[in-house]
Amino acid sequence: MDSIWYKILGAVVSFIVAFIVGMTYMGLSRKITARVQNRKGPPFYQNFIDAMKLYSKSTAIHHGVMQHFGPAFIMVSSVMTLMIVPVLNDGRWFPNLNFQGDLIFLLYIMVFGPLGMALGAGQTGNPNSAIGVTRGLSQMVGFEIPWVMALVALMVQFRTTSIVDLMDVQAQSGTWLMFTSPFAFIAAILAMLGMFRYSPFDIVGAPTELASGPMSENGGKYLFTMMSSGSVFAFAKLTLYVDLFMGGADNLIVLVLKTFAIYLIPMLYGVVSPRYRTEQAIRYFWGWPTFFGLMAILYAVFF
Amino acid sequence: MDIIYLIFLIFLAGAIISWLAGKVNHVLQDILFLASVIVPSVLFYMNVSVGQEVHFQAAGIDLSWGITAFGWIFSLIVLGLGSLAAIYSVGFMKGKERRGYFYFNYVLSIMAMLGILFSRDLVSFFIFWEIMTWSSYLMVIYNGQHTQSIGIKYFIFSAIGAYAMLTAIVVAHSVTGNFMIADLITAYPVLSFNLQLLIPILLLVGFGVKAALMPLHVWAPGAYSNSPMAYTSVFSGALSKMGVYGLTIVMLSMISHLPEGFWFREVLAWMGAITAAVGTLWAIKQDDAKKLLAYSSVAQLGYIVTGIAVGTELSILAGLFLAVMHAIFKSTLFMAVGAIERQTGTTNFTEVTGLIRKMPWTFLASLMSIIALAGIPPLGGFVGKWMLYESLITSDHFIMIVMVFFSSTAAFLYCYKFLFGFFLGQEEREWAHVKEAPAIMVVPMVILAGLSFVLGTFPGILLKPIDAGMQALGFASTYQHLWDTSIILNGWGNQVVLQPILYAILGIFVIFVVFLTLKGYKNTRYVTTKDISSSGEVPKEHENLTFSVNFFQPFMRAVEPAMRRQIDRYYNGFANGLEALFDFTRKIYTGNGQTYAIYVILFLIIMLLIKNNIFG
Amino acid sequence: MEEIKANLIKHIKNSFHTAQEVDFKGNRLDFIVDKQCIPSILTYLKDRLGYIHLSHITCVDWLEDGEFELIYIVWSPEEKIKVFVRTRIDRENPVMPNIDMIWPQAHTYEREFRELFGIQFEGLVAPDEFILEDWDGPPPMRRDFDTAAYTAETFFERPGREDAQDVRETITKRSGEEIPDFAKKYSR
Amino acid sequence: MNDRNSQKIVDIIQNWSRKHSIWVLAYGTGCGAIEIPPTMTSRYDAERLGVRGAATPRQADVLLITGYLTTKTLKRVIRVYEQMQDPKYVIGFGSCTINGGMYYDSYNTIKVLDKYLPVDVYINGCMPRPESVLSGFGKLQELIADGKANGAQKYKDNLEWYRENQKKIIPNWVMPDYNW
Repeated sequence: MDSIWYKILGAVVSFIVAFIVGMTYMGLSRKITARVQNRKGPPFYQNFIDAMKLYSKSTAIHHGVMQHFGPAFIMVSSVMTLMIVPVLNDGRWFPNLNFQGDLIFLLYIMVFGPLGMALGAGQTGNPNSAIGVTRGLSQMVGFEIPWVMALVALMVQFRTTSIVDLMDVQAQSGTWLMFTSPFAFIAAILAMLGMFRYSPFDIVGAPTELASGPMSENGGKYLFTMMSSGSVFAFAKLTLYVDLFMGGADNLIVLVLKTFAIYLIPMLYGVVSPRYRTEQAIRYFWGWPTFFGLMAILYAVFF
Repeated sequence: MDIIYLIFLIFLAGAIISWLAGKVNHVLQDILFLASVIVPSVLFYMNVSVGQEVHFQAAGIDLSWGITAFGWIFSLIVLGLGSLAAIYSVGFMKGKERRGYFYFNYVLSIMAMLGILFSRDLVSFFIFWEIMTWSSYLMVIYNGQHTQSIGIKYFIFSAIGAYAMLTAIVVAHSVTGNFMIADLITAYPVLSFNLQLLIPILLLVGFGVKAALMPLHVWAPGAYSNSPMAYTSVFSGALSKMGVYGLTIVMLSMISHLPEGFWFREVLAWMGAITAAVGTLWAIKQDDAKKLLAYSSVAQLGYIVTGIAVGTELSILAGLFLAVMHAIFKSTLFMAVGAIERQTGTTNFTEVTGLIRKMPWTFLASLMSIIALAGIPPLGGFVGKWMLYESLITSDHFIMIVMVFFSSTAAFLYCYKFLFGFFLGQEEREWAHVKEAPAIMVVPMVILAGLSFVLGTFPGILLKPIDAGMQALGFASTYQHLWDTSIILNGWGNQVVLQPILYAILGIFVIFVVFLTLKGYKNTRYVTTKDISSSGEVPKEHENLTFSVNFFQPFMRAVEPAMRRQIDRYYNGFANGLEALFDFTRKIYTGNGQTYAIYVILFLIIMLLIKNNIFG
Repeated sequence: MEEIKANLIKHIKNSFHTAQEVDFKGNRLDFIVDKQCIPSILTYLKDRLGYIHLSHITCVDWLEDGEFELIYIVWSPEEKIKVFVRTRIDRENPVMPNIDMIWPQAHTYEREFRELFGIQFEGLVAPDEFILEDWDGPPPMRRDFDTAAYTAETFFERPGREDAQDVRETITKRSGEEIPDFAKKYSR
Repeated sequence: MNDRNSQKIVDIIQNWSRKHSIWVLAYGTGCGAIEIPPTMTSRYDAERLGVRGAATPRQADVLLITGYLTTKTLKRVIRVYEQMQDPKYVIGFGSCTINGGMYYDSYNTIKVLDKYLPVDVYINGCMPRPESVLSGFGKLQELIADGKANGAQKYKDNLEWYRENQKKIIPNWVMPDYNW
């Protein structure tokens, strides 16, 4: 079972599952947004059609090697995140690289994507892309603070930096971490709002203002890769949240239900929100979310 | 004659000869210069073993030279980086003025730094320290008149540090009766508490200046950015590490004897963390690459100081690993800036854009170094950052880790600014003629970048000598407890296994690059950066579409309150105050002999009165 | 109102003897002047009489007289009077004094007249092209510019439009209906 | 299964996906642009048909020309069209694009769009209401599904003829190369 082929099989299966689930979630989010706006909305599988169409579209131009590599960088980030995050409890899924990395490694591999995207967008030479990138990176500095605080609180409380250990803690105690360390959960959820880049934090790729920002020169295969990477990344992040705060999942159906419950939070918050400017977004993240993060650390240290 | 004398003799002779040889032949001068750096390095690694010492007497003082296992780590930085930067310098200085001056100071700095590592007594330590300061000062003012004020700033801070160190040496001599470092360390635990505090503080001021620690850092941006870039890579890469070297010895052999939980470590660690945050914020604001990298160096040295000040095994391992990594990637970046400056004549982000197709190798080296600097796996910076965070968590520095993490995330902003500003963005016609730098400059950069790649997966190569050095300073071996060839662990037993991660990253990357390339391979073609979707408008050739002014304006708006205070201003205020004081003093010292006579008489009367009062 | 107007006419007449006033009902008052007077009378109106707002500049092509008429409309917020300063210039050699030093916004109008009517303004510093891009025909707003012919020559025409120049006639022709008498006067 | 049959199946799948995913680059040249918001929002909701706005020509499938085109705008429209990636379609929107509409005798408004760009679908009306816009999209979907929406191919094949017409309007031709 330890052979290289088994590992590759695990990676491929995980990727396909993440792709399908992530794409469906994005389609569902479009549907739900439409229902909130009193529209009929596209079918939930609309994103698959879009992806298929983008794949079949020709891409006759590129602006240079970094634009070409940019989507691959993003893919590295999202697939690596997926590899590190344990999908199911108790090793019921392929282990992938679960035991080879930890939370801090995860924090860093997760920012690999934005940097790759930034490099790809930079080479296109479109000023809109560069503006979008600066906004995206600035916003990232904003939400990383509460996110790191939440993770530090967890790591301190249970004296481990491994995700698998944190899941074991929950399995043994029988309580989810969102109840044993509620402040960390709140801080992490608030940081997640920024991580998913829905409204009000969607100024990075504002379609009319910035012509979709970093993506503005990418179509066809590049956009297809970015889109699939986005859905894989969304699934990986949601799984991480479920693993950390909701006790993981025993089978895929439970996982899907739990992740969707988490996914509804940024989505529904986004539907009813207008858009923040970048500095407003940063100040938002350094306000209450950081306070909750601080509370989480204090809670973890003193209780 | 001992080989150690020979090394220093070659250095000295090489410095002078390569200066004078410029009058004969430039090629000869280059060769002599390279020889005078590389030959002693080779001799050092071939013939000098750890623990080898020579003793001699000068002016009645016992002096002793020899390399310890701990100093050996830093000799890697000094000589390895020194040799590569020397090769680079030959290309960089080609066709420039005052090459002899440059070469002389360069060789002298390398010699002084090696001398510091060799010094086993405080006197030669101080002498080499001063040679290092002087030669680097001469480099700072290399560019002529307008750099005088920057040079003076550097010099004043260095002088403050040197006087502090000299005082410490005198105090130490009064305690131990000789100048040996080993004697001081053995005598330290039995000293009175005040002296226990005084000696490290004085030494730390001296080392803190070179390590650009927070209140003492103001000289660094100016000095780093005004020396010739070929030297700055050594200045920031190796010379600042001498401060770290001293700092580590002081921390480990003196401060560790202070009572447990004493504030000293915490204060120093916090100073490091604040240095990191402030340096990062200022780096984001810069529009000049040299300034940006200079502030970034300040910030990175902040991490190193934090790691060393926290003082657990893992944190010191992290600090020293980061020190070497910083030497590698920061010097590569300074070299890249030097190459760009040489090819384009400017280092301002708002002027230069779109060099990626003109200088691909420089870009590659910069990209690798930037990824290492940002601490993204699988490059070397990640290992250091990871160990630093883990050490902070396992030693209960929770707020500090958030602070450090903030500065490390914010570092992405200036990292991207560096890459975008120079290499990406619109390709302007103004820079169409730019060519890649000559091979003699590119090769050292690429070697260093490749080194940071190798160390990212096999940090054991570097952690082994670091571990040996730490054992020399009294730590237990950390092998297999905190690290293995390509595994890093924290104190709680959690680990990152680097090798499969590297393969996974490379595999995923290659798969998707192949996918992107093969899909529609035949029909894809390259278009210029003028061919962008700009609302249907056709940008004219001379139109500049680059976005580089006020690059991170929204972020700067968000952090504006923190940036309003500039420590420089306090120093300026202090200097103005001093000037007023000196003005006043000048009024007292009129230059008239009679007034002096009155002063002397008054002084004597007062002294007599006091004496009578006290003893009467 | 009438008092103000009379006062205004008196002031203008004193300074500009050749100016003729044409009074209108309401708050409008016209002056007809020579083209050389234009900068001075506008400056006078602006600086002395408080007509600080340049509402509009317009141009009329009097093809039959061989002249262009330029009309400068200024407005005083205190007196609530619109003053139309009118002048006529030769159509063959249309040259006007430039007034963009009095009101900077006149610059835009002048560029527009230069492009669309071919009127040259002395000392107007501006790029040649304003609204029309790559235009090489005669100034298109002149009445002797034959739009229909130019259009027919330059652009394609979709078949089926030739007989649809007058919609009513076409409809009658096609369906046999009569145009009612009352509607005939609107017909072309 | 031989190659031709498999190609046919791929084509059917591709055409189906293209049909149900139409990303529109609305080139709001004239008054017709005001009809786009109601078409996209709650009342008529074009998104249920897979029609969705795209921000840049690189991502768009359909170029929607909403109204009259002056000679100056035509230049930009041609450039935008040429920056779009295959497969791409053009919808002419309103009578101005068909025969000039009320601007039939204007000196700087083109009258027949399909002489300059290959139009796949015209939507009649001045202005067409959102219903007719939707029916235009429906027509385009039918054409795509049948594989008949081949305007881009037509443009590629008759490029010289189109260029000649375009250059007649735009004498100062400074466009970069054709890229798709």
